[in-house]
Amino acid sequence: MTATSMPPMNSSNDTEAARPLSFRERHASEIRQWRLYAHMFRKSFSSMLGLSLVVVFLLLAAFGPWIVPFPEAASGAINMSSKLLPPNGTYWFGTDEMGADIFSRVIIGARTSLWIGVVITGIAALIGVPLGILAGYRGGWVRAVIMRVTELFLAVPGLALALAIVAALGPGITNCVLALSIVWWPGYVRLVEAKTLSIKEELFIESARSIGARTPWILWHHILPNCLSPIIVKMSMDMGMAILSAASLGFIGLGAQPPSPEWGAMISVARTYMPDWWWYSLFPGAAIFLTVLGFNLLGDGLRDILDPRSRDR
Amino acid sequence: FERTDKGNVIVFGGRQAIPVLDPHIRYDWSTRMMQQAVYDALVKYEGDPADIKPWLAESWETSADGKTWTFHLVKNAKFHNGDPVNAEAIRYSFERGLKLNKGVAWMLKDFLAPEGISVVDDYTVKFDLKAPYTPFLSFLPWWYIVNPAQVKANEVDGDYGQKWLTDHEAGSGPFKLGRWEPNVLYEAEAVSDYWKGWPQGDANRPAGVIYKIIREPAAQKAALQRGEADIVEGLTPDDYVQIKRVPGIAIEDHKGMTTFGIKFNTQQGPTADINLRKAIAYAMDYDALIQVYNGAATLETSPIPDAMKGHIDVPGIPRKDLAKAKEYLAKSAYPNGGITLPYVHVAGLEEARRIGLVLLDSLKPLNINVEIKPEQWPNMVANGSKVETSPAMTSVYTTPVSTDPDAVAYQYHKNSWGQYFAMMFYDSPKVTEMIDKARSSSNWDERAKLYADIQTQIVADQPEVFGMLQNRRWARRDYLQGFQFSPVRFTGEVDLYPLWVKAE
Amino acid sequence: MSLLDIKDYRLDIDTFDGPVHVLKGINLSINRGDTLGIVGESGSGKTVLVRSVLGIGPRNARVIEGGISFDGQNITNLSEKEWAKIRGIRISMIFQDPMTYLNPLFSIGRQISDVIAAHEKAAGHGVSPKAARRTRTEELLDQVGLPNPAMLFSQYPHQLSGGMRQRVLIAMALAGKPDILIADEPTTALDVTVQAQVLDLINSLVEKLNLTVIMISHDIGAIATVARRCAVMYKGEIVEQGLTRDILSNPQHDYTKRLLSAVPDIDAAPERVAARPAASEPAKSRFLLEAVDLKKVYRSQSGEDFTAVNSLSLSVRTGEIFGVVGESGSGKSTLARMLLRLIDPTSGDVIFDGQNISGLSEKALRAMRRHMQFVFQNPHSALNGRHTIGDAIGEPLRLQTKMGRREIEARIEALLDIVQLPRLFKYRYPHELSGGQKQRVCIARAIALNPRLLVLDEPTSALDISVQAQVLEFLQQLRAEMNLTYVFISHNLAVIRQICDRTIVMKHGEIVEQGETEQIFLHPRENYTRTLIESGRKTSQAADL
Amino acid sequence: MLTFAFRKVLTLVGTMIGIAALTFVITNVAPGDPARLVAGPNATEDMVATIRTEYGLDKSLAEQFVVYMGDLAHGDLGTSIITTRPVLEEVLRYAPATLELVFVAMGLGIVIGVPLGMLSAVYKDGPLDQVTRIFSISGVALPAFWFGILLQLLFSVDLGWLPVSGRLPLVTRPPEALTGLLLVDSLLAGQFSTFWVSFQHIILPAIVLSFPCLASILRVNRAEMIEVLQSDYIVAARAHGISSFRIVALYALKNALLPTLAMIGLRFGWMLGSTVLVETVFDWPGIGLYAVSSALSSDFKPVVGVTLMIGFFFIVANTLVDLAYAWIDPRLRKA
Ligand SMILES: Nc1ncnc2c1ncn2[C@@H]1O[C@H](COP(=O)(O)OP(=O)(O)OP(=O)(O)O)[C@@H](O)[C@H]1O
Ligand SMILES: Nc1ncnc2c1ncn2[C@@H]1O[C@H](COP(=O)(O)OP(=O)(O)OP(=O)(O)O)[C@@H](O)[C@H]1O
Ligand SMILES: [Mg+2]
Ligand SMILES: [Mg+2]
Ligand code: NI
Repeated sequence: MTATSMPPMNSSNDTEAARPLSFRERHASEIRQWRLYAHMFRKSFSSMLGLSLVVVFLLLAAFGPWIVPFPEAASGAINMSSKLLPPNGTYWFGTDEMGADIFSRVIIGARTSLWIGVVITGIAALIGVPLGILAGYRGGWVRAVIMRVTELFLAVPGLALALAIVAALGPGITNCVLALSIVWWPGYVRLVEAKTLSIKEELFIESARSIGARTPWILWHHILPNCLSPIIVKMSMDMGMAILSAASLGFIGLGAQPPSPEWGAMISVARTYMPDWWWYSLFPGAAIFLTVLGFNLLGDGLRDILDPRSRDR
Repeated sequence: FERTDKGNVIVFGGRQAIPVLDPHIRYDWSTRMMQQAVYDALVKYEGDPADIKPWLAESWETSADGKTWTFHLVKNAKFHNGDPVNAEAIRYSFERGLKLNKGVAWMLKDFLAPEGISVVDDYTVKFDLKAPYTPFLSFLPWWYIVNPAQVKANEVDGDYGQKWLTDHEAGSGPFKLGRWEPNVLYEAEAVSDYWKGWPQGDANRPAGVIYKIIREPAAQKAALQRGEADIVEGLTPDDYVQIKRVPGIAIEDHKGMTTFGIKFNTQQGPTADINLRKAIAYAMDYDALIQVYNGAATLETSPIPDAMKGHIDVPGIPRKDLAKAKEYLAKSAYPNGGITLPYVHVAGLEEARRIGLVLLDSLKPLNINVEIKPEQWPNMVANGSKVETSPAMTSVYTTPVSTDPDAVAYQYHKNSWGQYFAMMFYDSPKVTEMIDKARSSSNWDERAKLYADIQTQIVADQPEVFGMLQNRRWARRDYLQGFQFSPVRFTGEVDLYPLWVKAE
Repeated sequence: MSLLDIKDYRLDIDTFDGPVHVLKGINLSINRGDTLGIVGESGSGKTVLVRSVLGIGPRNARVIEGGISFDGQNITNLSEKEWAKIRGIRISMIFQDPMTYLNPLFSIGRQISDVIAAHEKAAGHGVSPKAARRTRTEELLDQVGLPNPAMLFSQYPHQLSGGMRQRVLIAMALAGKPDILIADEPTTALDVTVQAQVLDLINSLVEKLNLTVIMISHDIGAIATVARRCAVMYKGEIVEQGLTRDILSNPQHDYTKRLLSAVPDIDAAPERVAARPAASEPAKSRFLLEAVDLKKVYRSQSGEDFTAVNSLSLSVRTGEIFGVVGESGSGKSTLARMLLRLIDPTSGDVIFDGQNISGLSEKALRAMRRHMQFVFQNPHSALNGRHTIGDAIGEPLRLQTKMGRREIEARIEALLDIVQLPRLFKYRYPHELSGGQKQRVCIARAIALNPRLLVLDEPTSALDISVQAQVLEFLQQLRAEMNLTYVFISHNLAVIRQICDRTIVMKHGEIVEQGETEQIFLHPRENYTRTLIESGRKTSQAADL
Repeated sequence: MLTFAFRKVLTLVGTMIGIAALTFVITNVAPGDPARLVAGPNATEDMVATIRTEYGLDKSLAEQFVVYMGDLAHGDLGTSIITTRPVLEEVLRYAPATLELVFVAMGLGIVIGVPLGMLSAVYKDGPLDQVTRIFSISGVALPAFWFGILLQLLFSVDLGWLPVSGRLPLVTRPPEALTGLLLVDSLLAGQFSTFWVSFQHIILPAIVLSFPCLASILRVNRAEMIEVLQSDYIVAARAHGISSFRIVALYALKNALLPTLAMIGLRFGWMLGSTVLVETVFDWPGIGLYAVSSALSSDFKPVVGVTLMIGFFFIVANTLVDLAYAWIDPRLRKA
């Protein structure tokens, strides 16, 4: 059968008019679209790998405390008699310098990381996307002001700025997340502004204006949905990068603090136990790596299917 | 070590930079280690227990009222540029330290004015104190002597040569400065004709010492194992246990004078309640404190460290006793616990963090929650300077700068409020009075008795959880000889002068 | 034996929804010296067919059956290496859009001499020195009628006009002295006047160089000008082939007949569907829309002023179709936008139904919009790809009325009925519709609020000829049903003549001629109008051959 | 050209002022009291006050800001309260080490990223593409600090092939500082052994630093190559018989290089920021390390100074990218 066969232009519609449509029929287009996405996604090994990593990560974040053998390890329980044990049957990833089970801490750490990732990208997108749309759509001095400030932030590498902010506010996970959110939004402004600028020129925007749509309507119904796919892609990638950055600050000693089982902070402590107690830093490091890898592969896969530029049917 | 054509250069691996070398501006362990290498003082601490040895001063005497000290200098001491070390140099150096009012100034400024120092003759100098001050001598090892001629030549806008002395020296010590690469390495080159000679003999004397900054413990360990560094400080307690087994590496493990306490805010908040303080002190798992150090520590038996004169083992100092802890808790305003107390430690101080975990675990049975909060040192000190901002519990390590018990006792004097080590805002008129009395008395027996009472009273008031005295440890290659420990030095600080390499 | 032989050629393209049978048994043979035109519906497989001849077809194409042989050699499945001996040397190609087929980062000369070098290398007798290649390049540029080849050599594509670029592409295609020249819609992207020149150039080259040419075009006129023989493609098949003259005068296949009848005839007097007199409405004024002294000045980035529309006045009667023609860039779209105040005029007034809308507040203007609507030139981009058709048609209702969800749904279905699309379409997305269908959706959206005025800015120029005819017919029908007034903009004079009552002719933002449409066509007063009619007639006549 | 330069300088100055204001305000809301840190453990209140006055910390924030901006106008970045030296002097002392590291890392990133990106675009969806995709995304996902430590352990501690940290062995005297870049200086001075050891020292940190950047260069280059390879002018070039190699390596690459260049410009700034981590792990005496140690001791003038410096380099790098753009793309060349 031929795929793109359309009903002829003058096809009569009286036969179908009466019958209420089933869900499948009404959403045939969406279903096909999603199946197409799924098909393209499945084709790529790396995208699937990314998706599975992310799913595992989300499951761990959701159920972590109930599946680990020593849930109290995450809240600072100590057991000095079993400190720094290598991986074994009881302690799968070994124990740390206070005798806490590293496996439990790494698994429960997924929650902390998820929280970090979601909050940072969430805040960044919440600040950046409206500003970007505003700048792109309004133009003029509004755009000039917003973009100047954005460029200013972009000219200072995020990590350096975040470092300064956390150093000033004092170490801690909240401050760290706050600092990273402050440096994270400009990326969204830039992305969305560029996208808005091009969408703004599209005929359908003028078409919407010609039927009397107000600016907020246009922004919400026309511009935003069309910016969405790059935003989703970026957010997916940023989830990973935010977790990584927070871990970096944790490593410098300015991020999450014990007994919070944050991976970066764990490595920060664990690095002093290299190389003889290799497992201590290996597992949290691997957890960060796999999580960030997962989100990045997922984002990359999403870009392949959502961004028509890199799509070739 | 590194072999050069002049001889062997010993490499010391440390974590802390030396931003300012000026002996009258700064002192911390790394800075003082280098200051001790390039400068001399009138006297010097040596040995364990620490003893005051004559150095630039070969003898001294005190007047009967304890207010006048006269020092007789050695005649052969000379600065690195050849100038003799004379009484004027001594006077100038003390005047400089006092006038700059930084670094070491606090030790003497209450008792000594610049005018009180006088040159008697070329090799005799006299100090007239404002009041009798028995600990006077115990501070002098940290007052290094600079060459006035060199300093004055490099003065800018009457800054007493501060700018220049930041990375230059004008001393008479066994070493002079070699390469000075901030944040990378600092080199001290041995002075071949050091006026006091070399204890290890001229043949063994090293060509110099490089203090290399290695920030990561893993890298330090690696450097030591590869022989790139001959001695390192700051490894983790577990590292010491591990590395001890590596052939060719020896551990220096000595009992120190650095006390650790969890200071309560005794003036405000829940910890103003002595019963709560006692409850916490009895709930603390003291054994775990030792385990944190893998046994390389001893529990405090008094606020005053063991190695200090006048120390007594205070009877009944709290040890873990949950029943007692609960008893005290019942008497407190929080009979059922249910509170969260902050525990602040210096960000990056690994052991303090771990002790926080121990505390957290120990207070669980009392239903008291602990929030572990690292702070940058400046912030912590700033918060701790006022009753209102001082947290309920702060972990504080203190190394007394002298061997006189006053150095510790005075921390509990009301005049110390605002200092980081007085974060508990301890207010006991009785103790304050005894301290004042003890510092002006020159009769040791009388003082000893006073200090015993002071210690007992402080323990009874429980302004802090008395922790442990950690051992001072270094890991070194076994060919490194001449290591001399002295507890009065700071953690990490080593006297570089007697070190030498025994080459195979 | 023929030079190019395509036998039973079947080709599938694999897509997510399964294979698409793009070419279904093509049989075609071309002799040396032939000129073959291929016409056909959009999407019928013309491009895929000719690209297969060069081995540059779509990536996931599969040959199911048959093959192509060139000069006795089977070229259906050649390796890249073997292709190198054929591409550009024996067979070469010129493309539809000269804007995108030149690499923007390399100079014209560099691009052409690279092609020459590649051919010399493929031919096996060493690459000639730079200077020699430059001479040859300049010769080629001269051959395709480009002035000052020496200067052109070091210029970049963006410095050239569309017509010049197309000539450069032709020069490049000729660089290897090919046997066959394939041209895929070489003139579609060009202006009417330039189109004629390029076609003339191809004609003259065919004679001079004895080229064999395959040319694809939508434009029957273009085919008639160039091609001696002609093939008609429809849905992946060649439904008819033979001498162009025969096919045009005596079409056999249904599709061909439809195609030919859809070509609007500029010389045919229209038989119009009479507008119902607007007597039922007590018009406040005889004119529904008036423009007084409209002027629009654009300021370019370099600060120069450009007057797109200059002191233009017009008045549109209730119920009439008012035509606007003019060459590209004459300010038609600008005018249309100002009439609806989608852009603010620099000066002048627009009076709609007796009310001056130039000074209206945003709010009042939005309310006013329900009476006047716009249909855009390009239906592909006038619809938001993320909204379903239902959303798109319902949007004005949601914005301008207080109708409930159910009412809106019902109204959408009614509108779909009106524009003769299946109701099921409301769940579809624009990319799933053909151009003509999308244009109907746009119209449905525009009439959703029962407007009184519809401004149509070249509503058919993006569509196939056959589709165009349908849309035009439908528009006329609709006007009768809904009592609409149209302002109809087009650069296609035949279309204007077919449907407009009165017409203005624009040039450089000003009206050069206005009056009854028939009057203008039969007795144009201005030279400009005459040239416009002439160049329109040229293609239209060729088709009439 | 002159107006271009003028505009650039203007934005540079504007941005620098902005960055200075931004970081100054951010860092000075801190409750910390660096004067106490400097005064030392037992210092009395009046000693702390002496230091506060000396560094102007007793003034109100607004006053401090005015003073700071005034000094900045004279090219004075203030004085580090910890080292008591002018920040500008210190930043200039540490900058070459960082720049050397960043240059080498960026070089690595370009030399590996561009060809690999090109190849994976050509063999899109093939095994090579999948491998480079996972490889490159791993590069972004690797925590630099962790990866650095792993490399140290493997190559320095275990295998002993490369030094653990630092720029030079202890006894090696650095060559006369002409550029501050050891690799260049040692070659200029003809000290090939110094060149070799400093090269050994830079390998590991440069690899760690270059990994994420290599990855993004690769990804961008791949994406752009794919798009360019599908573009009409490439189809045309193929149809005209130009060899595939030439098309890919010359025609398409040049077009794809433009966005890649933009990415390189962006990444340059990012790298300068990441030195904060890498320099900490490898004890690389550059501005990143300087910034970290200053931040950790609440000494904020150096932090502001370093941020300014990085911003400066970043803008300069992007200006160079703009120039390269204009050089490559004739459409941007003004007549
Ligand atoms: N790469 C591809 N993947 C899938 N389908 C394709 C591809 N290229 C073309 N097609 C399909 O093949 C059919 C023929 O396309 P082709 O481009 O040859 O049409 P055409 O006759 O040239 O049309 P037009 O006149 O619009 O240029 C169309 O249905 C099109 O959708
Ligand atoms: N936004 C704008 N800024 C600057 N100049 C413009 C703008 N829009 C149109 N122009 C210029 O105004 C002139 C008239 O443009 P307009 O789109 O009205 O022409 P047109 O007659 O509709 O042409 P076409 O038949 O190609 O659609 C053109 O020269 C165009 O370049
Ligand atoms: Mg086509
Ligand atoms: Mg137009
Ligand atoms: Ni089929």
